[in-house]
Amino acid sequence: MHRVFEKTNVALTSLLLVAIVGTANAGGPVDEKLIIDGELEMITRTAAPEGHPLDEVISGWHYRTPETRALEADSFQNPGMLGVELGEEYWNKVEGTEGKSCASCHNDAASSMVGVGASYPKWHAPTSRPINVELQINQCRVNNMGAEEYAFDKSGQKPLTAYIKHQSYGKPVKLDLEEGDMKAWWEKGKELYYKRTGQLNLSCASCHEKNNGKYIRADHLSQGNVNGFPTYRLKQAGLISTHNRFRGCIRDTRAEFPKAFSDELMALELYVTWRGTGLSVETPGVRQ
Amino acid sequence: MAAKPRVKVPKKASAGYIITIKTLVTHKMESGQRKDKEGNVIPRKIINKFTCEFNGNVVFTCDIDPAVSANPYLEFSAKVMESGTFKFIWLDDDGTTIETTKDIEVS
Amino acid sequence: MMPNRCSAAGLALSVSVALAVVSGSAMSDGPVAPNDIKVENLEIANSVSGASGDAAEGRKVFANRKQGNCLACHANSEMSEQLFHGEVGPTLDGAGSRWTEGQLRTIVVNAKAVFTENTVMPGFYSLDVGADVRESLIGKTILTAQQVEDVVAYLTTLK
Amino acid sequence: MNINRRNMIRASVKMAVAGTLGLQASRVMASPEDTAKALAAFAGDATPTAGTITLTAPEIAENGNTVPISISVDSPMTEDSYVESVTILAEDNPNPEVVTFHFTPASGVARASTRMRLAKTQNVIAVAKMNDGSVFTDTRNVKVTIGGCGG
Repeated sequence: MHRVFEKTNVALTSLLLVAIVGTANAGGPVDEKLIIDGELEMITRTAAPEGHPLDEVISGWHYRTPETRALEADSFQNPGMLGVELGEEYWNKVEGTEGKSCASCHNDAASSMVGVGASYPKWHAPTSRPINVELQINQCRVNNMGAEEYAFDKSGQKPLTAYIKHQSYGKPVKLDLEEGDMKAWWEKGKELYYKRTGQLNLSCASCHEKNNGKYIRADHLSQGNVNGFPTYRLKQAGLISTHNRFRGCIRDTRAEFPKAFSDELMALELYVTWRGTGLSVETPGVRQ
Repeated sequence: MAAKPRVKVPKKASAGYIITIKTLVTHKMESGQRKDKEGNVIPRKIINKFTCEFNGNVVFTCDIDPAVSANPYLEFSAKVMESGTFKFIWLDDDGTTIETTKDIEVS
Repeated sequence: MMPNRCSAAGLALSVSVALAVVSGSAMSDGPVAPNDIKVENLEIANSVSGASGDAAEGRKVFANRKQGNCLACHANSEMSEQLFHGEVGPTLDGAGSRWTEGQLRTIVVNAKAVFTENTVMPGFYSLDVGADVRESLIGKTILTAQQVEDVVAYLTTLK
Repeated sequence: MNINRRNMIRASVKMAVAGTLGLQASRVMASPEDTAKALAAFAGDATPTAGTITLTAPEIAENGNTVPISISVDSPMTEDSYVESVTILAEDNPNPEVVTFHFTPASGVARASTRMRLAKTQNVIAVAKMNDGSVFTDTRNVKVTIGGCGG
């Protein structure tokens, strides 16, 4: 808007039009850098990997308002950090028949978990499918701790996932598609990304590939990358998991949505994470 | 399990310097205006007061209404003349408090 | 099977409106089912509800986020009292001059018939929808036939 | 008398609004009485004047559940001259009261930030009360966004 008022030579009619339309004028991502606490520079724009439909991969941070961007740039003000700190308590919490916590085997997450958040979903040979950090935690809980699985989005699942991913803060996302059947799952995820669903007949690509950078009402469409998840959403005032967000989007097309951790959503997570290859892990990101 | 309050105070400062203090606590700040699935009003439960003391003297307080966001964030300043301890107290509607302290070395 | 999307009262209203309005687009006995609609030269010539549209009602449907939600994607200067107009689709300023009534009707009913399969614009009176439609919405259209006519009547006023 | 005072306060708030927002001040306030009451409860008999206090709020709040705001008041913050309190009011929320900051000379400067809820696009009003009883105000209009998907 400010830019508009500076251009005094703009014809009055177009000036009025822009004023009426409000924010929906300046499309595209902002040209700024995300430097956490003035120290840690995040990779928020990078060349797309081979086979990617877009030239450049851009973090959702670039599509948010100055105030929301500032919340993420200050690690103290970032309210998602409350979740990360809670996650550290779960990391150290002894549970299950074996009398162990995560820390009992993995010690200090600051060294043992570096890179984990940047490389999941990973191929999991015992179950012959890709698993994400949430499912890896559950594997550990059942097989090594003698504890029960966390139910989707319940108990320590979101904070502990955020805590583990946060140990890769700033590290670029890089998946290994060579292991197992990862490529077949990638293909399946891609198919789902372009599948139009619901009464509104929209796919992920309808908004996040074809129209990213544009406003849908007041909502500035991003590329839909997941490098900041679990992310703090101002709307819910809490951490939101990747699968919760997927389900929310699919629901908004007025479709039935798949179960969390189903084959469909695991394939989609694998594919969408790959689309964000090279972006820094921002967990916990801050979004609208 | 709940996260501990987050408080940011510089560890050291020169006498007479004005420092910035940031605080963030986990709290739903249930406004008393929302309804549950059955249509019943969810009772109000918020942090209604915050106090910051330094060496026993009040520096800054605030009265908080339900319009303050969940996980309340407060940022304010203090002029430090001597070394000592900041004490922070959040008062919940149910009478419980969240408390924490931070030391500062002033030279 | 024709989806029953018009309540008896709504149908009665449509008919009475049809009777009251003597002139206007060709009248029929009631709404045309989505699958029975004929598009010729990008136009749907006749009212899909069998009645004329009400531009004032159409303006409400256009803005309503649970109905047309047209502002989500389209800017519209005529609706300047509403904040935040989307930009996924083109501005609708002058839409009533750029398109005929029959073309506007086709675009609202099923934009794919005008803009190809690739358009992201939903078909507001079409059963050619996406996969896995929410169970409660199967066989239902986003707008009723009369709402389509009302929106079309409103769009024709955007000169 | 009481009514006159409220009218005066309302008029001065509107003037302050007009000062910062120009034409937008003419829009109808949804709960001017409640806001005036809250303001009177805070300011007492004093008439708020524009200036001295600065309210910083986003032009567009990406989500009404979490809107960052800051206030800053020009004051030496000495024992003789300091800001006692600053209250924040949101005139189109269910209740106008948001938060009241209480300062002391030990605050050093009268500055504070928090995050607030806004039910919809509206004016946010900040009012400062000095230790000599004078009262200052500032207003910002914050547009609260509307999401794209109707669901």
